[in-house]
Amino acid sequence: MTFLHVLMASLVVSMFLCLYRVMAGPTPADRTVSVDILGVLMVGFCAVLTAMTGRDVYMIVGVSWSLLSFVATLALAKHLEGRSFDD
Amino acid sequence: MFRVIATFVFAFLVYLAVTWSLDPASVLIGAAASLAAAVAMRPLELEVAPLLLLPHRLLFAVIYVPVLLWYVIRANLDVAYRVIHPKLPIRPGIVKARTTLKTAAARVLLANSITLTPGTLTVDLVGDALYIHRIAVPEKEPEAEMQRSIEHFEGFIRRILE
Amino acid sequence: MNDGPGMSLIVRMVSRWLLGFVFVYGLGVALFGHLTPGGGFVGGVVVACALVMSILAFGGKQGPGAFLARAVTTLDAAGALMFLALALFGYVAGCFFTNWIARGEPATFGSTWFVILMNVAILVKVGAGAFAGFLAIVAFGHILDAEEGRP
Amino acid sequence: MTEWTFGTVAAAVVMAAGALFNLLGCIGLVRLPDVYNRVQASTKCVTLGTLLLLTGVIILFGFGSMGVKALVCLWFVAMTSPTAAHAIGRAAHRSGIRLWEKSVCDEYAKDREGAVEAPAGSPPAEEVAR
Repeated sequence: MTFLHVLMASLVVSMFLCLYRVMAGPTPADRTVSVDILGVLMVGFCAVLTAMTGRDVYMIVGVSWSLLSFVATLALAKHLEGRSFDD
Repeated sequence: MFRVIATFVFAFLVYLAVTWSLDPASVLIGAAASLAAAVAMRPLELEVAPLLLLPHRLLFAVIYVPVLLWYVIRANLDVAYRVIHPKLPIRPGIVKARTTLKTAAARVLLANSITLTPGTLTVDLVGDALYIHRIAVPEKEPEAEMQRSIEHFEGFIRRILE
Repeated sequence: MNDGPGMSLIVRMVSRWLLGFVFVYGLGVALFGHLTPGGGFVGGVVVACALVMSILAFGGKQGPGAFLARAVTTLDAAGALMFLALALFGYVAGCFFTNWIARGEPATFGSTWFVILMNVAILVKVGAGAFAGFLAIVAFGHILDAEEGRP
Repeated sequence: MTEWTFGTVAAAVVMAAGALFNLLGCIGLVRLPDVYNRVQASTKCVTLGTLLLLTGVIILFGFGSMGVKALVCLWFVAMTSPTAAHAIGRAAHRSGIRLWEKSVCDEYAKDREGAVEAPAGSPPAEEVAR
């Protein structure tokens, strides 16, 4: 049980709070927000894993994840607006 | 032409940062790929990129980062206080503000800076009007107060991107 | 107030700033697949991601995504054929999938050009394939709209 | 992070602040009343928290192969996160989700009234608003 384990635990708690909003969100927009925030939290998780292991595996995962999360949010927002994807 | 060169420089820097290797073969392939990306991006009108290669604009961009960071940290402490306060002292609403910046890139940078700072979120950007959602609209003169806080950023952004 | 095709001005401008870097990043991840994590598949997904972002932000009629949307089946086939050709050339040196290009010094970029070329082939194949999947979803949505009489 | 030098202590403080901001942002996501306020709190706090975590990685390892990758990651997150928040807010407003009933003013709806009809395919406002 080190300092970094405590950081990881707090991040996991944050993720569960996000998941609560995904399940309970009254509107579709709430769910979209939570999914976006979940993606950014994963990038922070990758940073903690980098500090823990000292390997640059996780930084590449983090950049790719932030990109995928951004594109997913754009697609969900466009769908929410009621337009087709190639409009 | 300047646009292509500037985009090439930035893309090549990103390639070198990601690969972190000075092997001649890898550097050659990266240069070719960056050039291809820069030429392919030409119709997209990246008028910002050449401006960022000028030294005084780069200097202001470097100064802008800590200033923005200071505002962001203040914003976060404010929002965090409102979130953990048991009574939720919020007073939300969407206000309108006008910007004097001319180019689209500068306006977009202003909108993104606003989104990151004190209790404000840019909902839309139409012409020179910014529609800003605030978590706590002040009791009196909401528009004038918003206008004043925008002007702090406008000075910097004008020197960076216009 | 719906200003032209695509999404709002902010999204279009930020996509413009990011697109070129994302392409180069995907290529870098794929090229160094034999030394670092990543490889052809991850690079291909990142490139497909950039193309999808272009279509989402600028609409289906302009931007780099729209150009490549017409060539996507060709690129998909080209990636698969390049992979197969690299594998078949192994017969020159003995058997299927043999490294027929000379090996270099270990732990440098040029240690195995065979794997690097393989990764590039996978990048083209996966990038075009994932992008084609997205285009199929868009087309399917239009077909459903036409069947149910929505505009 | 086994031995405690000046660098590791600084990195630990920065990363702890980052994790704290992440937690506060997610508490805001659960507690606040409507979509726009949730976007506000969560985007700001979680973005700053993630940026601080990545800064901690840079402090810990210096500008080597890892620190530069963390810098690229930091730039990406700082660029994409506000844009995604803006896209969600705009789409939510256009799909007809109302502001919280205790909100003070809504200039955007006032200016949009009559300017454009509701986008095709979106459900009417009463159906979506809670």
